[in-house]
Amino acid sequence: MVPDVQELYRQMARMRRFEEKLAELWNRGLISGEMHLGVGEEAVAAGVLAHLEEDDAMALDHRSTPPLVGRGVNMESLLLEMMGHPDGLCGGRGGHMHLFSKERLAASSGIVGSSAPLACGFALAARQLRPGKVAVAFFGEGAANQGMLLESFNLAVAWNLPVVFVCKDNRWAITTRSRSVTGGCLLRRARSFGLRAFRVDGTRVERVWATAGKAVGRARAGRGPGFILASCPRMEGHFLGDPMLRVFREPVRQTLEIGPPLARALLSRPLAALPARALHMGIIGKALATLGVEKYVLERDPLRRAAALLSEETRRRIEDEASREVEEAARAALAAVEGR
Amino acid sequence: MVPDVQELYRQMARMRRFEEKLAELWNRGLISGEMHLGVGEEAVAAGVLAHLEEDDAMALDHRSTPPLVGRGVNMESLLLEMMGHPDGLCGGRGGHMHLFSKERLAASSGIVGSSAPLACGFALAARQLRPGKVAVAFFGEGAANQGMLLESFNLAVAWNLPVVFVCKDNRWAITTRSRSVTGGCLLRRARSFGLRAFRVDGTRVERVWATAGKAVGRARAGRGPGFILASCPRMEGHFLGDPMLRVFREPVRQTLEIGPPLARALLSRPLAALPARALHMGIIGKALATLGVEKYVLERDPLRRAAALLSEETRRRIEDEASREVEEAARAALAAVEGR
Amino acid sequence: MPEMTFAQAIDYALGEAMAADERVITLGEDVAMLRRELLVRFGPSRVLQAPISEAAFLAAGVGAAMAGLRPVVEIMMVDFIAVALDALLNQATKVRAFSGGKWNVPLVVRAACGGGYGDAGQHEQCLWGLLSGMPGISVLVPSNPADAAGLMLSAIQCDEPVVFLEHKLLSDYWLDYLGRGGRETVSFDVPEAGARGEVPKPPAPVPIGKAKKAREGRDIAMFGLGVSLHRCLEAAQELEKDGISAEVVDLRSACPLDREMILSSASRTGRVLVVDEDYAGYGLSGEVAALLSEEGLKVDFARVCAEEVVPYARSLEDEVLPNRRRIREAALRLCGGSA
Amino acid sequence: MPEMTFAQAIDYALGEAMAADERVITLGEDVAMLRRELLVRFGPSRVLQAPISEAAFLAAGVGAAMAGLRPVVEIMMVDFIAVALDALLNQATKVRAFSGGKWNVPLVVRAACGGGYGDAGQHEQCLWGLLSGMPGISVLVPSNPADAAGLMLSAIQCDEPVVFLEHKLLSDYWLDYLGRGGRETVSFDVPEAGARGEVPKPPAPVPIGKAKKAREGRDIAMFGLGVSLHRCLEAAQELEKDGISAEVVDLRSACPLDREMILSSASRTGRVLVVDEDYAGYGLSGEVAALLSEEGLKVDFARVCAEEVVPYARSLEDEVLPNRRRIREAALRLCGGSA
Ligand SMILES: Cc1ncc(C[n+]2csc(CCOP(=O)(O)OP(=O)(O)O)c2C)c(N)n1
Ligand SMILES: Cc1ncc(C[n+]2csc(CCOP(=O)(O)OP(=O)(O)O)c2C)c(N)n1
Ligand SMILES: [Mg+2]
Ligand SMILES: [Mg+2]
Repeated sequence: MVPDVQELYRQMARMRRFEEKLAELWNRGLISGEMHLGVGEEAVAAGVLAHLEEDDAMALDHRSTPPLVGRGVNMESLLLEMMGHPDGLCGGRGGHMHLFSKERLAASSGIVGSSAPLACGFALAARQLRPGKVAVAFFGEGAANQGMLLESFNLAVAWNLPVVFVCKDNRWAITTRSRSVTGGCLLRRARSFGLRAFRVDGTRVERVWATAGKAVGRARAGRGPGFILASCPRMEGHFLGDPMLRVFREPVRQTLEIGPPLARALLSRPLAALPARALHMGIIGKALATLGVEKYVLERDPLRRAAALLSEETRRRIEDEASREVEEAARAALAAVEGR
Repeated sequence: MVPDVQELYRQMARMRRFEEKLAELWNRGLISGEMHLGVGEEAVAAGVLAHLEEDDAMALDHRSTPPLVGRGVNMESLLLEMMGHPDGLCGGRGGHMHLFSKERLAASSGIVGSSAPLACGFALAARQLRPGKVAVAFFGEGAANQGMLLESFNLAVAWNLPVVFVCKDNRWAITTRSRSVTGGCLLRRARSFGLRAFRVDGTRVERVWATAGKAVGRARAGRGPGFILASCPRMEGHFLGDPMLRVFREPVRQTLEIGPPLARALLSRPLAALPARALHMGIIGKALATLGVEKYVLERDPLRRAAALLSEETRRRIEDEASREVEEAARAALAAVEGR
Repeated sequence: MPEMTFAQAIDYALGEAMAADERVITLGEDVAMLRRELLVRFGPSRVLQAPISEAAFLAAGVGAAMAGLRPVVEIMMVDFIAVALDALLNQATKVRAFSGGKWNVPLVVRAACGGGYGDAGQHEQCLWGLLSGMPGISVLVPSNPADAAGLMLSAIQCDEPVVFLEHKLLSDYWLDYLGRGGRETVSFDVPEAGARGEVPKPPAPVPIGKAKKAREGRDIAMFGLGVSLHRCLEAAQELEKDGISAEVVDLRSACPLDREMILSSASRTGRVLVVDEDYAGYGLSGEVAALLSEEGLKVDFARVCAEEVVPYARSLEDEVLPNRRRIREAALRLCGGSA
Repeated sequence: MPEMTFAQAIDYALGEAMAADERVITLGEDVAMLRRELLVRFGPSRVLQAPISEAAFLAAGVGAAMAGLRPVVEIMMVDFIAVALDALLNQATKVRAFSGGKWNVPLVVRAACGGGYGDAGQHEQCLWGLLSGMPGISVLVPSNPADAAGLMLSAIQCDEPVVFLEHKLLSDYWLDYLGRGGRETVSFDVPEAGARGEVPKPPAPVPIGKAKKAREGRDIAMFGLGVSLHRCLEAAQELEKDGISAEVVDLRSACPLDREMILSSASRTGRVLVVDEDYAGYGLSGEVAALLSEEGLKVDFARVCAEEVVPYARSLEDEVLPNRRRIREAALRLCGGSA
């Protein structure tokens, strides 16, 4: 089987355009709270979702808009939800970290790691009520240190559940380099629980598609749960307005904010040996520097990479369609919001 | 280095005699609640404890008497505690699942899996306040599916803590065959988090001693946390009065109790296909049968095995000493209890 | 009506519910042995043996409930909910609210609770106060076999998360497992009327949130549930000799409370004593006080609860858990007399 | 006395405590960035970056405290305590009791709490009621920089487990991280007197369990803490125009409660309004009612709390969290008038 790259790209473009719109609305103050985008994760979402059927279920984390858009949840109702409108997907009561679509058996949660056991439950119900259906959990590499998620790996194997765990490894958990607080390797970790584990470059949608096909296929056939470790970039920081990103985007203003207290701390009494302090300062500097480098690794943009597989004309047509769909949804949603 | 088998046996004999006394007192109704013995785990306790120094710490589970006895906690105060006496180790307020010795930095807990993070905390404090000291966590293979314990594996590696995790694999968690609810293999599981992991026959004290020497030595030297998977028999059921064991000890009476409701259930309406029911019945039968077989695998008794390494005379001398120590403690404790 | 033990009644109701509705399943640690009769009837696909992973399997229960099953998840003892609370606090009880009422979680959490057999306070807690503090949950605490069966049935039929607590002192197999262990050398203060009694066949659902008057009285209203209800009744008998006529109300659920019955008993007697085996602070007894105060009902009020961690020694434990003596003394004080 | 923001005051006190006592450490997720100034001063062995493993690192904090350190463990937001509650419920708060008073746990749990910025109820909870329900714990909720510094100091000096809650609406960096994100296009109802103020230098410990009268009044006593305290003060000003003189008491800790001040304010005014951003049921407001009732103080009582899961939409959220309007209306009703 070969992937339908046009369709995959179409989904990725829809996700990206949609989230760009979210960023715009958020910046205009129309969306409140933390807004975590899945920009950079589109290939993972699209590649996995391509294998889902009706009545398959999804448990999502705090970056849940790409999978929901990809699964066909109405864009206008998503936008209305983000803007807290009563006609939103959840009546304006859930917001962007708590999006629920019962029809699509899709639920998100802002508690890191909770998507994994939720998906186990979805899978258990599938096995009883909808044989041949599967559940997918999306989460980040940082979540892989959360106890309930690790327990879920075991539970899925012990109960042979039709579930696929998809770990989107963007190497960061807020401001923490995940590697610095994670022992061993996640692929081996998953495998050690008895999961069939796959690693894939999550910026290459065609590869995600092929890998997910195997994992979802096994689960659907009742041959056991799977794990996919998909690397991907974190292109927009942890959330919109990420202060660490701001340091790079507005270096002067932000350094003025962060710098002086740090310098004060560096010099305050009682003094640790000054070299030690410089070292500690270095830790922060390094984190910021790494982040800076990451930020500009834009060639890992999954859309750019997928676009390379298409003719320029096709790409543009798809992009235009996606933009139009998003613009229309946004126009309608904004009209509703302003009309209140 | 070679182990001091006499000393190891001495500790094991003290633990065993002590717990036999506990069983006696429990049967007399002088100890209340669940009483989980560590009978069968003595080689693991003794082999590990032989490497502990003053100011090393221990976090224990619900089978905590062998390590406490081995660590030199006063037997009389332990017995008084079990009997709920105000002069007991914890003023009669903790009881057998919650034994605390601040002097010996030893704490037990009845929450499965909680010893692992507690030991991480002990180890953290050791590194700050008592460099070169280590912490040990004891727990069962069933606990290895508990989230906080899995998190602790990672935490220990991430923070390079001087901690050794000791998993006493008796293959059962109450009435559950752990293998039937555990994916993969625990040794690989520990290793996948970056722990240095060792497997050992936990009924052979000299081997436990050798393995623990490596793990504790590494931790003490700051070279990282370790994990020991030590197999051992569960010789006394889950706790004293274990109803599953009773089935084997008093087959007639117990079968009369358990049998009829099961038979009723087997026949009650609406009926699943009868073969299915027989199958389900088989599951229970098999569990009971396995347990029965286990029970009589007494040649795995670690004391018997260690005794084989000693001359009959030495063994007897050690046994006598241990019996005397326990009897004296018991006499004093009983006198105090009766004197109230 | 056949007579059953408290434990039999629960499993009887659960079994009937499972027979009537394929979507009802049960899962938890050791269920293959604890619920062996259900296992034999319904097989391992509906009676699922779980690893010691409460956080995961309770949250999986939430997911299963969202996706169409009606799971009864056993957390062996309610104390262990501490490792799995997220599934209730941030998931189960939030779904209905966050989804704008469009999605719900018909989940039952079943757990053994309570003390009186010498396991100490890491295994003998009640925690219904803590659990009731989450909006969107019901917490049921039956005190006798008929209510146990009826409330289990209602819990399973309820479309929202319900915690069903099974007091170990009423539940013969738990008490035997954890306290007696087959010994003849120990004894427990088991309220007989709670441990055994008639149960309608087929089981009749008991509405959630409806209290029941367990004894009529004029001078004081005592509110209790679970084993405490029986302690109230025992104390009420003694109080009769003191010339005090005590009304006793079985709240039956810690949450929701039966406002109406609480208010009517309180206003009629003018004196309220809440007897609660759970911790005194920030829990059920406070909620009753608030409810009365909010309604402007100015009654004499006292509570007899667990004031501290339940200690191990049986004698100490007996003093920490609400007992006849403490209840009687509190009642006498409220009624202006002295013990 | 220098002026500081609420957040600065906390870290100032923490920094001073760390400087004075090597045993004080802090650990949690992202502390290398959140507490970067402490990291620079004290290095990574005392400011430990943790994986997203709250259950393990909070329990490790318990162990570290038992073994001689005085850890300040950050649970980023108090909502996340649900995955780690065992460390408090069954470990930290049990050690003193179970060890017969021989071992104790000088642990501080620090967490951001509260709403008002549009993250919805999985990130905007207060949970001090739930936490206060465990015997053996203190739960501190400062409402201004001086108290924040003083209470943090006392928390670290305390030999028992303490939860220290930092309200996000008072804490500029949290509000910026989670709510504003550097935008000029959103606004929040930040109580200025809480977000910034004078802090004694060196910081002065504020005793745990001592309330503070924030405003004198005759007709009604309003009890609040954290942001709700400020909402009370705002409402009190409006009530003045209604001819009502409202006393406002800053409880400062949800547990222990300052019995004495509560009783004196209540008995003097005869009317009590508890304003609590936490859930209404089975929590702080009930405990205040019980405390008053137990003392036989028959006052008019009402409460303004969060009655349900905090919804996402800012307009809905504003109605669920206690606001001036709801407080004023409740006060007017209590005082026999109407809004
Ligand atoms: C239990 C819990 N702990 C902490 C948080 C705060 N938090 C939100 S997102 C996040 C980082 C998650 O990292 P990762 O899983 O890698 O996902 P990413 O944000 O990188 O996509 C953290 C720590 C939370 N929401 N829940
Ligand atoms: C969190 C938690 N879940 C469940 C229990 C009940 N329980 C007590 S011991 C036990 C079995 C533990 O098995 P294992 O860790 O293998 O230790 P073993 O008893 O075999 O020594 C269980 C499930 C508990 N005490 N704590
Ligand atoms: Mg990440
Ligand atoms: Mg075991």
